[in-house]
Amino acid sequence: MTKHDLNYSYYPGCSLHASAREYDESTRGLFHALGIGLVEVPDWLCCGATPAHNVDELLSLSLCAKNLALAERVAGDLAVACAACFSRLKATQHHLAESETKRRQVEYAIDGEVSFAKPVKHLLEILATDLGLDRLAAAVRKPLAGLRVACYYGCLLTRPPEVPQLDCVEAPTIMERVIGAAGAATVAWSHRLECCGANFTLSRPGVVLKLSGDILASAKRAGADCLMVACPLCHGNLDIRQKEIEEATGNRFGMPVFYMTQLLALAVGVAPSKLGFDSMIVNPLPLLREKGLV
Amino acid sequence: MSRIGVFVCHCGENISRTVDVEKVAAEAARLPGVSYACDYKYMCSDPGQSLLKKAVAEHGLDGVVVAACSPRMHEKTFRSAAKSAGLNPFLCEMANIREHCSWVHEDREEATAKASDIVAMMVARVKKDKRLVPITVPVTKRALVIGGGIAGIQAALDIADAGHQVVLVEREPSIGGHMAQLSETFPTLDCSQCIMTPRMVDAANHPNITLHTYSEIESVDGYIGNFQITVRKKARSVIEERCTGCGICSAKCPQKKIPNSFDKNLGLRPAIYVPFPQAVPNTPVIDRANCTYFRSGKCGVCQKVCGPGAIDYGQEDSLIVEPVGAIVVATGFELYSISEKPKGSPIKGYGEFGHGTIPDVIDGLTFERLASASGPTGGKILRPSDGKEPKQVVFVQCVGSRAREKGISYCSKICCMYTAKHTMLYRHKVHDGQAYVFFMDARTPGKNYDEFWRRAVEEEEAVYIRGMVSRLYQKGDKVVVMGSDIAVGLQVEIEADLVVLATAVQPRTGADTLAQKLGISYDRYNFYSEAHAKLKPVECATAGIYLAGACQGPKDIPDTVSQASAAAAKVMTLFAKSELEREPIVAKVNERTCVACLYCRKVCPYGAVEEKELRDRQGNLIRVVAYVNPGVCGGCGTCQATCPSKSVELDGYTDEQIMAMIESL
Amino acid sequence: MNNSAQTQSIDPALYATATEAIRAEAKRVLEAGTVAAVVGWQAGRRKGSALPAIVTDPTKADTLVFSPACVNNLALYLTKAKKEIRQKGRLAIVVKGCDLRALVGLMGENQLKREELHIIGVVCPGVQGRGEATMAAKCRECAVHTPEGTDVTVGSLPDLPRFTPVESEELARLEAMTPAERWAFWKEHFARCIRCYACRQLCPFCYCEQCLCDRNRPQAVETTPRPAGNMAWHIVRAMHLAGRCAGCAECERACPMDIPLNLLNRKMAKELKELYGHEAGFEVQEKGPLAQYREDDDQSFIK
Amino acid sequence: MKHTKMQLSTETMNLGFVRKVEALSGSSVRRCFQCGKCSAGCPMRSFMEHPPNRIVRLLQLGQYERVLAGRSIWYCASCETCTTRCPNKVDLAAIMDALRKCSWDARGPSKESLVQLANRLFLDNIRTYGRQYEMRLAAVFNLRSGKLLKDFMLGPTLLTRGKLKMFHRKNRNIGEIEKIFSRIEELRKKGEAP
Amino acid sequence: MHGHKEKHAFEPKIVAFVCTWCTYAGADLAGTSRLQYPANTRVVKFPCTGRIDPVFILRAFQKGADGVLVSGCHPGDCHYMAGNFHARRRFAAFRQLLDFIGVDLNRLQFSWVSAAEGGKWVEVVTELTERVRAMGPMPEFRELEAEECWSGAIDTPELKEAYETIP
Repeated sequence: MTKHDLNYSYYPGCSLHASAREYDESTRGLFHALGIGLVEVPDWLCCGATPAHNVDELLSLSLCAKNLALAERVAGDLAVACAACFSRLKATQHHLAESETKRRQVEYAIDGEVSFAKPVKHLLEILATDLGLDRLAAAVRKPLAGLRVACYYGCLLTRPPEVPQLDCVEAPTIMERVIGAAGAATVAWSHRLECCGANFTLSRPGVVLKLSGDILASAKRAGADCLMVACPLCHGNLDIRQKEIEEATGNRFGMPVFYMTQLLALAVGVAPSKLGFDSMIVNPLPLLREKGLV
Repeated sequence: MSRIGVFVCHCGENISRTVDVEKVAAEAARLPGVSYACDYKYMCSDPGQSLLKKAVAEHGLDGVVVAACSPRMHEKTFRSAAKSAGLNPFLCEMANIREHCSWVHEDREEATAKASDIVAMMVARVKKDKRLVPITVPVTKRALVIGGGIAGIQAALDIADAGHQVVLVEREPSIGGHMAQLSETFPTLDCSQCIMTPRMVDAANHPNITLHTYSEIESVDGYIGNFQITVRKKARSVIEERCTGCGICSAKCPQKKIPNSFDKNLGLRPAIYVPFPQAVPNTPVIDRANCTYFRSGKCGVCQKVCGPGAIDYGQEDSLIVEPVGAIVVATGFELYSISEKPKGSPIKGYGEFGHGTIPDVIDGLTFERLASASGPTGGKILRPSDGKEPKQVVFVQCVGSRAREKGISYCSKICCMYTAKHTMLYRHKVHDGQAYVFFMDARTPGKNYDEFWRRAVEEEEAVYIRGMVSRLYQKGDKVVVMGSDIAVGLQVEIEADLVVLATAVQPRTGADTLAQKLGISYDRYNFYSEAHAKLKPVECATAGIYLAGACQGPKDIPDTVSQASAAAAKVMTLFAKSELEREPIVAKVNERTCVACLYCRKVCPYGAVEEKELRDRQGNLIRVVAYVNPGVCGGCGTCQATCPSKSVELDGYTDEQIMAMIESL
Repeated sequence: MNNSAQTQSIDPALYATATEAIRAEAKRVLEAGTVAAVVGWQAGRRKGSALPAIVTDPTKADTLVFSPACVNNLALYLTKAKKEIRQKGRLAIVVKGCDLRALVGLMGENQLKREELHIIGVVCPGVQGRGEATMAAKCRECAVHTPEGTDVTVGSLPDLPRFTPVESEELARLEAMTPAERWAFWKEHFARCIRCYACRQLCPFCYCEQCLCDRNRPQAVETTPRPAGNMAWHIVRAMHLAGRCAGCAECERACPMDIPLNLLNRKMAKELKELYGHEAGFEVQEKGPLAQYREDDDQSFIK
Repeated sequence: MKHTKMQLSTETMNLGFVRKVEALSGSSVRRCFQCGKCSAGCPMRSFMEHPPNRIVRLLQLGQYERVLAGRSIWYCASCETCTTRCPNKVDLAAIMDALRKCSWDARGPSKESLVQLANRLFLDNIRTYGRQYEMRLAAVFNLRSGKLLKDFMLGPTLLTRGKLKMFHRKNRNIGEIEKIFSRIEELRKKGEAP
Repeated sequence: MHGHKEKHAFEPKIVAFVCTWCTYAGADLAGTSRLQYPANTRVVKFPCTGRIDPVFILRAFQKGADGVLVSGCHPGDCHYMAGNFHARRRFAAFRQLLDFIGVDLNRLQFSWVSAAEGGKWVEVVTELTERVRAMGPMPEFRELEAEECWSGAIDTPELKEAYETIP
């Protein structure tokens, strides 16, 4: 592992082992290609996501604190792929640093100390800051020229202001900068930060159809070829439910939804077959062929 | 033959877009008497003004017309340019071809024709213009301040500190005004009396201040720099010079059950009294209407107990004449009362709040007296009906104010803040009490004001409810408040122990009468009118009279003090010169033709016209004519329009000038 | 109703009694030295005529008369325009009710002081109009037969029949016309005006040193007797008299061109009474209706 | 209850509840001056009967029954838009969390059962497996909610794309998970945690 | 507002006598607000409506005005306190006189326009202009100007012809 100058411990989160396996695969492929070391935290646990903090903050904090403790066993800053996991882990660090009472309760629950030592980083941050856009651009073999990408942040990547501190909370550009380094064109559009309704995907899918439908329509209006996301929950709604949305709203989108690692990996020369394009519901291959990318 | 110069301005494109300025200049050049005409991009710019000056010199112009914007905009500019070119400034006129032409018309042909007409009119006028020189008037460096509240005291102290004599006239027996009645002040919660009483004492002790308390303005004569004020000193029945303020008279007075209006009638006082312990001067007054001696001729206890022999039952009102050069009006405000509205108040009344019949419905000033440590309850919040401590207090904002249909459209400005303060004071004094405030908006635009209000809500836990109160009624020993919370969209009902109404701030009763004496204008609510809302906020239209404080409009203490100091500064500016210069737009009498019918005097709003006797060298009276005092004349010209023989003429607007304009049409 | 009002129908003895009383009073005040002169009427050379007279000698008091021919408003002789008379000293003046209204008006205008005058009022049943026998139009509607507030009043009032108010009728007729018809009416009348200024000369209120209409810088009113200037002159004059004219109608009497000038004055007086409740010449008023105002004056005509 | 008038007094305003919410959320409730920005940006506003600002307003007046009775709190997506944009630093998302917890603990007077069910299953899943298994979660949810055919067509598609795993391996830290759950319950029993 | 502008056969001449403090300023405000109104009005500025002599109105009609507007401060707003009150009485009387002489009062408008009422200025001027336009030129005073006493009316064809040739 010491052969790389950048090494990270890796918290993929539940989805990346299931519905978002292409995110996991492409992340590994990309990092390998860029020469960044990535070691998965052994036996990590679910972060609790929204349902946990929705009704039981202490449980939510405890689960994340436990994961942070587990991550201590692997060297390197903690790389997180899922926006929801990232948000929870960062929020836990934030809240526990602020509240002595909560920290004591959590320490009792996990029967150990809360670790603040390990910086929690989203993949975007690693690519944009730790690696740097120059190095990323230099690694590009197949520029994504001609591809008009709508970068979708969703709600959890930047909010609330003091927690993730990934980028400007209301007008972030990190995704645009990163994919721009790979030669893609990005479109300006209105719904970059709107919520997709992930929390209701199981219980109230009607909500999802409305919220995600608005997002897709906005991207379409802005002239995007595809959406790019950094969160498996968003992906789940925008890609998996896209047909449903089309049926419910009567609009035709046909908008491939890529994980940002898929597009970057493609640009740095990872073989398309390793990027899980086949597991996407909206088939991206016609678009990629049209743009001469596969 | 005149030599007139015409300068047509493009005003960038503001004029030239719709008016063919070259054509206007060309047509002007053809007018008789015009010896120079040109057009220029920006006449008001430095090069534009230089152009004018150069033309005056080169062409020997004896009159100038600048066809540009409104004279209200740049007349001063061009007149001073003309002056520096050696031309009498009153020989420079402006033709308004922007506001009155290019901006209001779109058809180029029509607009150009109109612009040419306007220029022709002004050329005709300027030919009849006379050389005028500014008028000088001597200034008496002594000021009158009417009203001894914080505004009057501040203005008086500022002027006196600058080394000028000040006459301070107060209607009540003591100076101090409303500020002396307040408990604490927002947004600092410092004690009002602690900051007020030292100022009162300063004013009384200042060597340059003459204090007339229990006095009113009887009449005002004269004009800026030269007023003659007659002050009526009401009979105090106490000789001020002898009184030592020992207070034994009040202590021994057998008549002790008179409601004290200073305490909003919550407390009682004797018939010979000082309104409050820190009164300045500390000289009592006999309230003759309630004094046993004056009512029945028997008693006389105060006279018997008074060591220095200061009691004088036979004292009469006296009239004092004070010559002053400037007047500061600071008569302040009073609160609208739902039981008895002030005379002249336009408010229609609040039957839904019980018209003042519910004893535990009070106004803000009454609450101040309840909260004041020196008040009738010693600072305890006790309700009027049964003296119990109220546990649920409801404050209602905008009673009378901001209710056009009720009679007043303006915002009383201070209520939001004092109500927030009241909720805090209440919380500090009744820890288990709950304050509720019904409001429409919280208007807190002052330094640290919004923070103060938020503190009342967030830290002192006042419950603010957005929505107005529909009705108040008595139910047992409670007052039921029927309101609504418009954020929730539900009706709200509170059974209150005490209700405090933030009633409208109104000018003092009699403000209109005083204004008529002073010759200053006032609005339909009787607030005094400033000369210009933005640029002359403390001046009256009547020269030499300035406004300070709430008599001009609702104001809080910082604003009042600022305005008072501003008014004082205006007075000092006036006093900085021993003579006063003013625009010579005044009426003059042609003594040759005047037959002294004095119609001019009858219509003059300034009282500027006097009779003048014309005598021969031996001093024999030849005849009487009218004379216009140029220092007093306001320049309206009503005299001239009224004069049958046109023997009085308003300089700057003579018949010749006007007729020339009409004839040029 | 008596449409052909005749002055002869009034008992001549009434005039004789009044004449005697005037003479006696004039003599008394002149002899006592209370006044320097008495302004009154004397008989004209032609029978049945009369003209103004100024008597300074008590022995000449007997020349004074009162008859239906005493039409002149003597108030005229007390205005500043007639300085030489005023210079004689304290004056007595004989006035009919209508003349007295002019005197009162002049007092309000600072031209006369009541204490400087000895007013001999004469009760007047009416004086001649055009043609010796006809009663003047103003007298047919007279409401001031008996002057009030004089120092002494002489004569007595007979029972008078109700006369036809020809002037009011004419006013009503004009008011009922359309503006165009009225314009035609006045245009025709004013066109005749020769600008002799007899109207101005006889008016007690035209006492200005210089008439506005004689000024030429600026010339507000054209002076040549052309229709435009004539119209302007009569409008300006009517406006200047509004609220002041007491209705002696001397202007109309003096007009050689028979222009019904008093109609204008009557009209203005009527309007000012309606608008502001003002009637000229009944009491000494410091301010006439156009020199004062009320804040709630009618402004229905203002947008 | 919904449209009846509010009788306000120190008795009817449950300020204790307000303080509890403030403690749980770490955010002031009184700070809110009802500017409405939270409701303006809330993506879920159209699904709620009380918009977010009114939730706070009712809280300020101590009207907790009215707050908990509605389904609004369960329709909050936790997107944090309100918290992010609040000009007054009212952490409304946290207040919503706190309110849901209060409702959850009280076995809620809330009308919204489906969201609660999903949450409950989600947490059960964690407790049992340590991680989330979407297939299982969906299947059980459909079974429990009685919507057997919900997303019926989606399942096979996802399966063929390898997005749903039929089988999963047990987490080696499963013991730790159970310990966390039980120690939290223990804390609460002792009253040392909310 | 913009674009097509109707051309009229008759454009009346309107003279406006206004006070400087209120109506003149109100007209300025109409300008700064870029409100549009007919270009027929010529403004003569006075310090106060109290200064406006009825003679000026007369003169304006004589000089060919088809309509006259007199406008000043609202009652109570006079810069000189009472000038407009005096003017109000003066013009109340004067308009009765003009009416009696036979002038159609529709040609003479009085108004109060404050410095804040740019819109009202436009309204008043537009209304008067349109009304007078509909009435046509004002012949009365203009005819008088041309008439001579001794001719009464120009009724012989020769005179008429000779008159027509006068430029």
